Amino acid sequence: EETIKIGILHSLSGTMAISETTLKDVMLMLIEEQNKKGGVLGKKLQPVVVDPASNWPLFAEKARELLTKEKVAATFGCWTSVSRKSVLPVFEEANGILFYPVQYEGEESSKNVFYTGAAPNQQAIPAVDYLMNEEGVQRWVLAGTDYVYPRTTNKILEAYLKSKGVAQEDILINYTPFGHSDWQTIVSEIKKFGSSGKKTAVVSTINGDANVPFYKELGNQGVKATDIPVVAFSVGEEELAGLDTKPLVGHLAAWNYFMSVDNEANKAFIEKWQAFIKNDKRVTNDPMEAHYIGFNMWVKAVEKAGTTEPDAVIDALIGVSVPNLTGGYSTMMPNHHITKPVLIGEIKEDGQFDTVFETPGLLVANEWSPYLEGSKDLIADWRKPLSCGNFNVKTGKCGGGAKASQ
Amino acid sequence: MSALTVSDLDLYYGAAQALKKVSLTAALGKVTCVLGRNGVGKTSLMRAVAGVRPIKAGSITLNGEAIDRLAPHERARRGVAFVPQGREIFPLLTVKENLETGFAPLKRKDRTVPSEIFDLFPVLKSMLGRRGGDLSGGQQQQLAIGRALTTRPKLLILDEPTEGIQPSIIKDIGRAINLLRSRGDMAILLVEQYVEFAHELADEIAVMERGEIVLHGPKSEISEEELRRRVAV
Amino acid sequence: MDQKISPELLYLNDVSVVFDGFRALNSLSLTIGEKEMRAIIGPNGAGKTTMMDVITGKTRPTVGTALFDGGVHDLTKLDEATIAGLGIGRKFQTPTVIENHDVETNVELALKADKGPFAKLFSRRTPQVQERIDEILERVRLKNARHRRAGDLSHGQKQWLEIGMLLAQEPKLLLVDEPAAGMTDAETADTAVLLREIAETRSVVVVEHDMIFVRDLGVKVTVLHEGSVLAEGSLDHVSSNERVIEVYLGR
Amino acid sequence: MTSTRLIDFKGYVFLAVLVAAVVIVPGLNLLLPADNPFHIPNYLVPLLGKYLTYALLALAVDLVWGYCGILSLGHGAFFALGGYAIGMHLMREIGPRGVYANPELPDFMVFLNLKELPVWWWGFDFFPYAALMVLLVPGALAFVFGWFAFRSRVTGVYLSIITQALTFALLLAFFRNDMIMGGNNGLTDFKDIFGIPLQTQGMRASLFALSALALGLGYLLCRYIVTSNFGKVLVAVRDQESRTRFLGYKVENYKLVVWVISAMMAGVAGALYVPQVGIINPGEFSPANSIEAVIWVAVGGRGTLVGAALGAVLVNFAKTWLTGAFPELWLFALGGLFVVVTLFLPKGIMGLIGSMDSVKAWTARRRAVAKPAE
Amino acid sequence: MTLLRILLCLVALAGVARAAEPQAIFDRLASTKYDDIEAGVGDLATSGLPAAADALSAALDGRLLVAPGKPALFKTPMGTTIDVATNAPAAAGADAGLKPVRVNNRIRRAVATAIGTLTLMSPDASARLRAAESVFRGRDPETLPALDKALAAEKDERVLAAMRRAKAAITLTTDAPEADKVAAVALVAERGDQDGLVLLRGLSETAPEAVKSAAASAIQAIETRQAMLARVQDVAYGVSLGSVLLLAAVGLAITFGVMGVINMAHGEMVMLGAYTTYLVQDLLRTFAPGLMEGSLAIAVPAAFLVAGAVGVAIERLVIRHLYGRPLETLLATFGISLMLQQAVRSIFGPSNREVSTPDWLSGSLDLFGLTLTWNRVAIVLFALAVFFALQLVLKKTTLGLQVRAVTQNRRMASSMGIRTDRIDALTFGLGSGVAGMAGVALSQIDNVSPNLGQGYIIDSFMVVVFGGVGNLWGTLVGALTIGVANKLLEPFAGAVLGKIILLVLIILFIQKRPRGLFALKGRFVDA
Ligand SMILES: Nc1ncnc2c1ncn2[C@@H]1O[C@H](COP(=O)(O)OP(=O)(O)OP(=O)(O)O)[C@@H](O)[C@H]1O
Ligand SMILES: Nc1ncnc2c1ncn2[C@@H]1O[C@H](COP(=O)(O)OP(=O)(O)OP(=O)(O)O)[C@@H](O)[C@H]1O
Ligand SMILES: NC(N)=O
Ligand SMILES: [Mg+2]
Ligand SMILES: [Mg+2]
Repeated sequence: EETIKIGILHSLSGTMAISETTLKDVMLMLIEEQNKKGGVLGKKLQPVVVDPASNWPLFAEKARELLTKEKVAATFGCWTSVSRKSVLPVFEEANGILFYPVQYEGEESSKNVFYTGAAPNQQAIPAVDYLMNEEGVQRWVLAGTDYVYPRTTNKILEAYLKSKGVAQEDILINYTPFGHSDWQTIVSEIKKFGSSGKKTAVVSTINGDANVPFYKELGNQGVKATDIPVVAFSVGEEELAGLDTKPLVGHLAAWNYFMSVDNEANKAFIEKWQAFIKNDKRVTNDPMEAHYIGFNMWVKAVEKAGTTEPDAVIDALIGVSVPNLTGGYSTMMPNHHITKPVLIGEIKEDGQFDTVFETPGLLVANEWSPYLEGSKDLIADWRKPLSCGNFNVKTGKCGGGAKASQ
Repeated sequence: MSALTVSDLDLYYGAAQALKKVSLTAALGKVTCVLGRNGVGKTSLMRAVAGVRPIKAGSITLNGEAIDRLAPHERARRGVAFVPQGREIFPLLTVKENLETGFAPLKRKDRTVPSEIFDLFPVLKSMLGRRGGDLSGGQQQQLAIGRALTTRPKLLILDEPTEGIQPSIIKDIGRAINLLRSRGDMAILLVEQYVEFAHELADEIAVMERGEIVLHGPKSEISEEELRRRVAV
Repeated sequence: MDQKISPELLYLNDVSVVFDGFRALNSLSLTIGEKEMRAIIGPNGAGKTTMMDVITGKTRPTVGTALFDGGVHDLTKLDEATIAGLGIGRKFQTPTVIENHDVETNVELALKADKGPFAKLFSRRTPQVQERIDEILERVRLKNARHRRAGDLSHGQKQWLEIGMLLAQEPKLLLVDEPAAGMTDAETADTAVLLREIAETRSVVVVEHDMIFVRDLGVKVTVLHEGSVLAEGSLDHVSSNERVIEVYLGR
Repeated sequence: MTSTRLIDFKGYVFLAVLVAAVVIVPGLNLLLPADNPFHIPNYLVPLLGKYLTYALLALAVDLVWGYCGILSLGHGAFFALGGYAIGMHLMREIGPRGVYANPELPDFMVFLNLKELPVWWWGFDFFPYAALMVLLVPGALAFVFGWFAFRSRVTGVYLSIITQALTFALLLAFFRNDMIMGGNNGLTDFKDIFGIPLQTQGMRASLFALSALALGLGYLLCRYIVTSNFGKVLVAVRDQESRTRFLGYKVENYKLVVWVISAMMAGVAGALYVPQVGIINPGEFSPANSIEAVIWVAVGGRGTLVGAALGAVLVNFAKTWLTGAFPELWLFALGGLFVVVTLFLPKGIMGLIGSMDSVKAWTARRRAVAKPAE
Repeated sequence: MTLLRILLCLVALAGVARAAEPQAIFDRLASTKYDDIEAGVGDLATSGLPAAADALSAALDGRLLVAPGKPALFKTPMGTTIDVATNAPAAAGADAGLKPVRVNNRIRRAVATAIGTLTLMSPDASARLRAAESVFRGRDPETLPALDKALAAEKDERVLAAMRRAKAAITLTTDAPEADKVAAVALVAERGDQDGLVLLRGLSETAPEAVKSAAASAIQAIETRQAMLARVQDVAYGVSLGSVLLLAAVGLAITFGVMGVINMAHGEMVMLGAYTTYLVQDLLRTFAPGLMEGSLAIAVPAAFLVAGAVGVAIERLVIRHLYGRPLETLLATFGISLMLQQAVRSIFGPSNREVSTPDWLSGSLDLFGLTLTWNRVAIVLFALAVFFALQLVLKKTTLGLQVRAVTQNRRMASSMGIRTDRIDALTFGLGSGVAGMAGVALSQIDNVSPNLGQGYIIDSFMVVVFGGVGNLWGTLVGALTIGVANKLLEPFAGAVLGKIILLVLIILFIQKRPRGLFALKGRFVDA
């Protein structure tokens, strides 16, 4: 019996396994479910799981294996930006399809990648707006892990805050290494910075393992959300599940999905997930939703194209609209990013988020940030005849050889 | 009555045979002295008896009990004490601690360092707090003997105990061995190169050549002359 | 310091070594002339080995001078390899050989030659070298053991190997710490012969506790005690010294 | 004891296998049609090439560890530096084809708002300069580090740990965007070298062949070193460092020479690795990577050269295969392999090849352990 | 849904005309706009309704239920439903269609201030103190009458002082006479802490000169004090970090430092300890929730036993075959480490497990303005206790002597009658067990995940080696030195650069002392 292979490229071991294993499971669930519905184009889907082990070159190797040896029709994978950067040339060379489910720094648009996570404007900027408007925040700590995603996001935020009239001395930027575990100094610095008399908030792009000790330290040093709220972009339900959330009530996160969102689609999704994973305590989170959306988009596009042939599917994906789990529809835009609502939630005692703000409509991703010098003139549009991921509207040229259609 | 009986011992280092059908006895209250040129297998024999080197064939019994299957610490518990060639002091333990390692096979109430050790080797007393590894060669040798005596052995194995020791203390060691022998509760197995010393102390003499015992008997039957001839180059 | 300020080969003056308050050497002064052989005796712990440590650069004296080759070289400022390069060879009290090399290679490594890394990188064993090795192995009676791993030798064999290595170095000054330990009486006598031969062309310092051996050497004897010289002279002379009998020889 | 001939039997077999690989792998890949059962699929060529560069790194580690007793837990640093040197060249080769289409600056610099190329990037557009840097940068770092460490007589675990500290410090430093070395993402999205796209099969085959050649030459160099008199001194240093000094050898100089050579070999390995995997990032500096390299050597057999190379290939092949075939269980398998090798193959895989008695040796040892302590 | 929104907006708009009618207040509270809700909270506080205080605190926990046009109800913690307007139990089913009042941080702050005002007269002195504190933070002039009343009635000195400062804080926001304000500045400055600073720094530009200059000098004084405290605080942080390092490393100081096993699985022993803590808490939660506060006291011995048992098993199965081949222990333990990680991942899943902090370890201790969190203090004490206990075992017991003898010369030790295999197993078990105990402590400040151990292994080796292998004191001093140095560097260089500098310093230091801080000296060292 002929099957269609789907690659799942998420770390099951190493430092990223904490986050990525869940995504592998959610993909298995989605595929199983689709197969129950009869598969796609009358063929069953067959997941091909590999473990790139949180090792970036290994991601490239495994991607190549999936594409050329397993000949998968589409791949769902990666979490960190560096892993995506590592596999990008492979997907472009082999003309594969990658669905990338995590919020990232933008500044990229590839013909072969579909970005179902948030671009900075779909997460960071609305969060800052909320704090400014709702909480009257005037002073900002931008704390992040020292790598590209936080650095970029903070750069965009810095430019944005300044455009809103925030003075340089009211912005404190702080970077820490991956896996940083001793937060005493930084938390006390934050407290000090917050004692200027102006309302202060922390915008956290701290990633991965470092979050748990960071929040534990916040709780212990008594930094309350009512005094100095922390809004995070990489802390979701999954991360909170490993934390005692009592002292953290009121701190915030900005995402495009919360498990607590109240609607039928989400309820069904959660039920299915907990049944699939055989644990009624397991939570759902934003990147899971991103894969849910991405997978459904792919299914729809394949059905529209009538084939899994990459070029046809890539073309067919643009404009595909599927329900998201927050009660609306997300659409794949010509820049290969999707439209998303932005939700701001406060941490509750049970480890869930209480949505305190939601953008009225869906936002389209700015893959090229208007706040950055080099990229403000670029746009991505993969529809013919432009077919370009980095079209410069000033010069009227499509930059970057491999990025342009070949 | 022999405390130690070794019979038909074979011992190998890899493919090389170091002991060939070696048999030997050592009796309580007697000094059994093993002589032989360099590399003939004296040390190998002592190691086999102490248990630090596995044997290929043969048997070793101590007071009638087979000990050749036992680990060295179990032999120590049965009264075997070993003063190895090269001293093997615990370098980072102090002199006192080195001596106290000999407590392991003893009952709690017996766990004291016999004062005769300090009578014999007064230098040890003055250096109790110094680390064993810092001692001079001769001091280490004295410590090694003292350490063995701490275990109150029934069989004392001395592999070239006079090596590197100053003449006056060699004499003391000779006197000590005489004293231990005269108590009659200990068998002493002594490897010596120093013929004069050996002949003076020994009750029984065994001479080795290329892994074999070629001469074995009471001292009275072996003259110092013959001995010298046997171990000459 | 080009000028030889002293005719002596080795010149130790007022050398003290203190370990955590313990004086292992105490204002020791000693000189060894060219082609002189000297026997050094003394109680265990007198400082004989420590003295060799000072001469070979293993231990830095707390105070004192140690000069070599008529005062040209200040041994207290040089490292072990340089001192060895100057021509001071040493046999250790407990035999130390390169366990994982075979007997031949041990001798080869000791041979007098340019010992810089680049010289060694571009050299291999030549027939002349092989000849020299054979010669030495012959002398120390290890020819049959030439391909054995040095670590597998018996204690006495290692002693001989070390002596062989010392010969190979062709040093100006040989420091020999207890060469007879663990040797049979006959071998001990043979060692004495060997050392006397060597002393015809070089200087030798021998430490031993075997009085018969020391007598065989027939040279001037220095008695160390508690880190300094207690007596000096012929063996008969020193062995009649009451203090020497008391602290060392015994009655 | 190592045999003293420059190339012994194992060496001939090893070199023959390499030569065969150079002919067969590109040949079967390029000449046979894809549906031929003997066709070597495209993805395999860079993969095998990668193994060979790891093998070269393993040789470098074995040279210092196996023969001189320097357990380096930081050789990944030299590997990564070699990789960065070539990566910088490849970045410059991209020219105006970057996403921001800046003819002068690589994308990440545009993004960091740089206006001109930092000084330390100068010259990397010129291949011979980059190639020189592949040797010089790791070599110079090794020289400076070794100069101080060996002169101060830092040995054993102390040396191991400071090599680890070195690579860890470099890891953190390269993470920083302020280094202008691409930060956490590193250097990637390479296009071509000498104007030939990296992605063509011909290029891949050439890189593979070049890796095999480098490995062969690296092997011969190591053999030359260890069979020379220099090599004998190294072993003496490894086993009895202090004794060796008393024989008149300036141990620190020996260590320094072999250390620098080894670092340069690692640099070359890194330089060949980068174009084949397509990315170099600070992760290569992570201490775990360096430890892994040591593990390959141990698995293959320390102090055997061929074994080190074999270990690198086998462990990485196992990793490739297991992460695909048993994504959830492969750590058990790999971890188990390491334990089994140490217990049953004390001299690594080469020990097994060297003497088939190792099972006997094992039982003998077990008995020795069970009974008298040895 | 949109219809509902429009409706709600209309209701909210209607409520703008400020009415103290209870229903109008409830309608405001039922709004979706935080502005309205905040106003509603203020109104409720001043409404004089007897249930106001209870209703407000219920709002914080989502127990205050409202709907436009309906009477507001709140649930007591016992579960009975009370009508806010009447403060009497509500009819059954009255809560149908009601929803909890929406709260965010802003509302929480408003509620806290409001409750503060309402509890200023509470009979409980500590409640009044808290109330004064929240009035201080809220600085709402509308609370002034209530505050004045409370001040008049207050007897307790501490509460009185707090209330005076609260009043001063409010005074500074009003247009009170200059002299009053200057006096107020002095009162606020009394606090000497960051809250005081917040207030003084926040004084508006338009404040009279005299007030401004008084504030400026008060700020100056507080800042000087704070700067000094900051250095002390850095050292305290350093000691705390150092103790974490010490705990992580001390087990390794045994398995590696004393036994010479290059134990790459050490981190996994720490991890096992952390997971044991999780399991203990999980079991207690289901079977004996009453003991939760004591969970750590149970976890410490449990972790010791679990990790120790695993250590003994590893030693018996693997390590014992490797004595005399120290380098190969690296390979074997690396393999074991991979397997243990994967085993834990398979059993407990890859994500973090929640380990809760008992109340007695939460929060912080304020020592002359120095903030020391309780769990950090506890870790410092725990680390020292573990250290000295170990020191005692190794130095004062036969076991300790035998361990050292065995590791220095295994064969000779056996000849002396020491049961080397037992000692080996016990020692490795001891080192592993201690690592397990470290895991209990680390579970309080770090992730409990399969990767936990990996985060500490490099630092642990660094500490042991830096301190000098084989010397426990070295490990202690090494850990504290690295910790303090790290924390002194961090404020200047940042966490990343600080760490780089520290690593370079360690490399340089080893050049000076090639055998670590507490080097073994003596002739045997390289004999
Ligand atoms: N560990 C070993 N491995 C291999 N061969 C060994 C080992 N130890 C000793 N031998 C060899 O076994 C033989 C006997 O050695 P042994 O040490 O028993 O001699 P010995 O009589 O004690 O000599 P000596 O008087 O020199 O101490 C020698 O040929 C020696 O080289
Ligand atoms: N590093 C050290 N620390 C403390 N004491 C030491 C150290 N090195 C040597 N000693 C002491 O210095 C003294 C001299 O030792 P040395 O080895 O020089 O004696 P020796 O004359 O060679 O004795 P032997 O005849 O026994 O070999 C001894 O008492 C020894 O314990
Ligand atoms: N893209 C991220 N979160 O690394
Ligand atoms: Mg012997
Ligand atoms: Mg001596």
